[in-house]
Amino acid sequence: MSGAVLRAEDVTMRFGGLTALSKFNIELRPKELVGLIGPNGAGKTTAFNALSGVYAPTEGSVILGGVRVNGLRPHQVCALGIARTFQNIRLFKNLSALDNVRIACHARGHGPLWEPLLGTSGHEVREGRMEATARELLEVMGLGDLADAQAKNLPYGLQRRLEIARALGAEPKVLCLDEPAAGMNATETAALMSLIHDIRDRFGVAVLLIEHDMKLVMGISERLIVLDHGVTISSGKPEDVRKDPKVIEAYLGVEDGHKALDSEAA
Amino acid sequence: MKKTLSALLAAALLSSPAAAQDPILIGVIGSLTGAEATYGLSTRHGVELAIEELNSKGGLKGRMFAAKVYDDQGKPEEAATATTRLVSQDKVAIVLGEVASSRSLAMAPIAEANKVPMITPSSTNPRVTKDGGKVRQWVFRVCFIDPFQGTVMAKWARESLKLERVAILRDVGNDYSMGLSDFFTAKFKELGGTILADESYKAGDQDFKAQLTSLKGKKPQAIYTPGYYTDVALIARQARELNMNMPLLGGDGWDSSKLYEIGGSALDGYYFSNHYSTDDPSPAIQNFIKTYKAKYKETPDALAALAYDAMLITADAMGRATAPTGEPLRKAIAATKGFKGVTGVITLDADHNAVKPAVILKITGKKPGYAGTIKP
Amino acid sequence: MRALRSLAPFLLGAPVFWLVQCYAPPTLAIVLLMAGVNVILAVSLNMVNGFTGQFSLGHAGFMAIGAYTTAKITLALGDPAGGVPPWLWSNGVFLLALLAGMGLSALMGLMVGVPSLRLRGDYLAIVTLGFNEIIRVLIENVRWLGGATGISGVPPYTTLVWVGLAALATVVTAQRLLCSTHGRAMLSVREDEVAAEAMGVDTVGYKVRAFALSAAFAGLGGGLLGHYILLVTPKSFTFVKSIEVVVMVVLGGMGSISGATLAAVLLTGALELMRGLDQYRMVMYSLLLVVLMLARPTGLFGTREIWEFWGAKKKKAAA
Amino acid sequence: MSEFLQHIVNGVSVGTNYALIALGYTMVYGVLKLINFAHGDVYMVGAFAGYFIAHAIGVAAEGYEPSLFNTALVFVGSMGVCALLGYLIERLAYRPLRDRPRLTSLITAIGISFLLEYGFQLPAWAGLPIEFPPGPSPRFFPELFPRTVWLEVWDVAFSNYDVIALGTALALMLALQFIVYRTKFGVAMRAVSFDPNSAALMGIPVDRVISITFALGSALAGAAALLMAISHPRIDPLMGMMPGLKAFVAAVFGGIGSVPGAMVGGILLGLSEEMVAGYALSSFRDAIAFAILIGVLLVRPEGLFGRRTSEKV
Repeated sequence: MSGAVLRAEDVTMRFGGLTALSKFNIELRPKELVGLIGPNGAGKTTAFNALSGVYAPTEGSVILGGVRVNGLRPHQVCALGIARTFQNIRLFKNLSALDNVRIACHARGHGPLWEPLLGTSGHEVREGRMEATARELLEVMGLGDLADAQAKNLPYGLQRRLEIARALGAEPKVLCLDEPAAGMNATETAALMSLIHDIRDRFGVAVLLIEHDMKLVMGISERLIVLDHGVTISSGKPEDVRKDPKVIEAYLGVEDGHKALDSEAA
Repeated sequence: MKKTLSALLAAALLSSPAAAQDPILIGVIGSLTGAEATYGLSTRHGVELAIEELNSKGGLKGRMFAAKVYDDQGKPEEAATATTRLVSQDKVAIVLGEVASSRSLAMAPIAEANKVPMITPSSTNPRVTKDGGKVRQWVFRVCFIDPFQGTVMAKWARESLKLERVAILRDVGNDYSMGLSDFFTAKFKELGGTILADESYKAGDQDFKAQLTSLKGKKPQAIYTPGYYTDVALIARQARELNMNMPLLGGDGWDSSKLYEIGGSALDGYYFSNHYSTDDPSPAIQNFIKTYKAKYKETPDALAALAYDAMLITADAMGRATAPTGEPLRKAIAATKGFKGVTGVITLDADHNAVKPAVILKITGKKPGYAGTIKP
Repeated sequence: MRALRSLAPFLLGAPVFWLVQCYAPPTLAIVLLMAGVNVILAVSLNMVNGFTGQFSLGHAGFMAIGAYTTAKITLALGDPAGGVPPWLWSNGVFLLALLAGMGLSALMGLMVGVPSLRLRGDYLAIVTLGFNEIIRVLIENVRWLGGATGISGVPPYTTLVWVGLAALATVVTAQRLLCSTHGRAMLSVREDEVAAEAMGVDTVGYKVRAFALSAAFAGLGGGLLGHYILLVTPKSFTFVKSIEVVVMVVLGGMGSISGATLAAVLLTGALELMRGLDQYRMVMYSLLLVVLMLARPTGLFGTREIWEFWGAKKKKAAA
Repeated sequence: MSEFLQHIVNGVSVGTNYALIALGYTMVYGVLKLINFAHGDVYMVGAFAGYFIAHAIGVAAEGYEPSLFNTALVFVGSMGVCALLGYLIERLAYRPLRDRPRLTSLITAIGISFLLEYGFQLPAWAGLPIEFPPGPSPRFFPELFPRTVWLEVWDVAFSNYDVIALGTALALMLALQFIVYRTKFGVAMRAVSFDPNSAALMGIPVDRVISITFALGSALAGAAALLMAISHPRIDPLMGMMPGLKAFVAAVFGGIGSVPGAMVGGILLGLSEEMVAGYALSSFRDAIAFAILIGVLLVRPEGLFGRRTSEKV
């Protein structure tokens, strides 16, 4: 059990009478790449929100690097090591790509508020460091030339990449990616997935990935967790999960399940 | 951008220097817009009427008067800026204004600093002419001060009406109403009366029944309401609607034909202190009322009459002075004695305040009538 | 050396303001003075409304706190003591009083900011406006603060140099803030609060900081205004004043410092130029507002700064 | 006892007026999410329209016999003028900015508000059949029908004015509620309020719905102004400022966008102001309205009747 960067124990989320997530458990070891899948409305994003502090879990606990974080505000959770992207891109639209990433660097890189107002040297050093980090991340994500472009003017695929760069700016131990390939074509997706792999290796982060594209998740995840109606119905190695009849039934209906999964695997 | 703008401003602000036979410029500052616009307008009318009459009689030894009027929107900082503009750029001989003491207080230091005389027609706060025990050398007034008018009504209520228990309803945002109420309270208590309650409203309120209802429960013999006519008219109506038959008492802020138009018969039996009575047969008063009515289609209120007098005193002092500006003018104004104005026989005392008797008017049949005079 | 660079704007500005104070005709000087105060107000409000995207409508309330605090202190410490030369004493006392006024306003900003954080948009606007009115009504009811008349006899400490330096300080503060990571954190609150939180920005903390900082400079503006008209009265701090400042900010372009500055100067100048129009002046002013907003809905500069336009022009010319 | 009862009567009477203005605010806000800052000034224009119409049909003349027809004429005329004004304001000042940030339209709203306030304070123009603009002096609103006391209990008078105002307000509220929830137009209104873009895609004439909403809300302001002017017969160009602000407070208090909320919010605000002015410190009356508002919003940020909305992440 020790050595986990992120652990969720029996996390349950209820909204009014609706249980969106029930007894969700996860354990993420350093540098692990885990996929979280499930049909629409299965509670994947809810799980993300519970982990990243957007919602306080109704029951259960989220433990990040040994600290219990449920009830903390998202920025505090972020400071403890989770950074995320959003299913519907939420960039700082009117700011430049560079600024988007620099804002994520803020939490770890800022000094006291009076420093910039007086123009001290410490402030300039910090600013320089932040800018270097941000530019490097943009470079890694293939946005090196677009540092000054307004985020809203970037093409869709690059906006997705910028969001990942921004999340990395927060220097997380766990990177949560919410459908990063949504809306991309096959080539773009493949490139992105290999990039995610590289990022994991390069920055040494554990990655939790929500994805719709089954094939893709199967390809790069070391482990999978499958949600349906808020309940974890299966988890384990991709090969095992794929064969789990519960997954097939939940995901695609009994009849076509095998066919669909087979064709995707093919 | 900033530079071109300032250049533009400078060009616009620099006017031609005054030639010998140019008219004597009288600076007027008033709230021509905003919540107190109606008072500023009366002031302007009063001054302009006086100037018109003076000019028709040949002005000052052949030199005409001309008014330069600026709006201050009822804001103290605007009044200060406008005063600076009048004295430094328009080079007026004298500044007349403002109605509210809070704006005259912003103007007075500028008149002092630039050594230009200033007469406020209707600011009643003592601090306008004398602040911190020091008389402002260049600032004068032709109206009553709060202590006098508050005391006058207290005397009248206690000695002539023989009232013992009175309540107060004051306009909390208005320094004039606050001042009168305070001095009324002090004097009335000194004369052995009791103040039963002290309630407030704010100018522009539509409904005063909350305060009136609570006053009604205390059963006062009269209510002192030294606000402006705009609010008093509604207060009177609502008091009657609540079956309150005790009289309301007030100050010169009541004096306006609008009071009777809006308040109607609800005002019957009410008393207020004023500078003059419209019944007064004196030709100066009757002539003023007649010409004012002819020109502006309404009966002048106290503010118009005071502004008219301020202008007449200015002209009178200019006639007596060796030069119609600066130090000679200041000295001449300060020496004003026994000047027969519309608002009474005015003598300026050592504190630059007008010393004149107050008349008490009683309203009957939508008209004010003379009820008595109280000397300072 | 660094201290010198940090102070450079003031060292350069002071002699300029001093020259203007000496040689400008009085009326122009006063218009510049009022414009300077308005620049302080507009740029400081921009820190809340423009940077963090919160909508405050209570700036005049903070002005009032600053003005009353400053006036009370300068009046209490009116006479030089201990053989200090009068000019040094008065300016020293004024500086001290202004700083105290800023401090108290900032504190008030915190007090208003904290409970307001649960609210957004129009709700926040109406609550801040409410605070403005409450502060004003409280002052009106306190005899010690002069009630409805206010405090008169305030010493004439405000000069063009003071206002110029204060306006410069406000602009420089805003500019340095905007170019720093703290400023970017504020912008992220404006852009997307949820995302900002997720990226580790303490959005609540930055809203409160913006409120406090903005209130402090509003207090500075109030203090300067009071020592110029030599009177501190509740009538100067109604919600109408707050609205006027919001108008400057929106007209300049939300978040644009140069925009707010220019709008403040333009509107002050335009109002003074139109003074001769009497009652028609305010009608023209309101028409101007409507027409300007219809013609340039994002304000004069949008969220950009004036030099970015020059940059763009140069680029175009080069291309 | 009688004093308390009197306070209740006064409070409801003041509150009714807030409620009537708040209804208009709430409608416009519900559809456009825009604080129509000029609403209080439309209210003022309504009062002056009524004034001029009343003078034109001889209500102010000596020996005028009150008639239901003339009263109705003044009401319809004034509400019509307000509806037209509301339509024009929306058409000229808000519609061109609808796709812009809402703050932009707020500034034009302030501009229009100033324009009406200062415009009405101008000296009258020569050559017009009526004395327009009316100038800053307050005017007496002629008596459309005399005030009579209908019921007197414990020395507390219930006048026909109070009863008529409350009755009208309730009737208008019910009518509005009916329009919003029971008519086709109401469905369109709610659709536009929910999402104007989708509503447009569904074939709802968004512009027309918004125009009609504005006209309707403004007409309500006209009615409110007349009811106010009848019982408080002093009208002036700035009369809409404070009531407009207070009515907005009432609307937020009740939950902006909610019709019954505006009604309840208005009356509660009127009552609480009355109680504070009557039993506690009358000089704090204005501060109280806002203090209550702040208190309510801190506990229930969505107001009494508002629906809690949470942002989807």
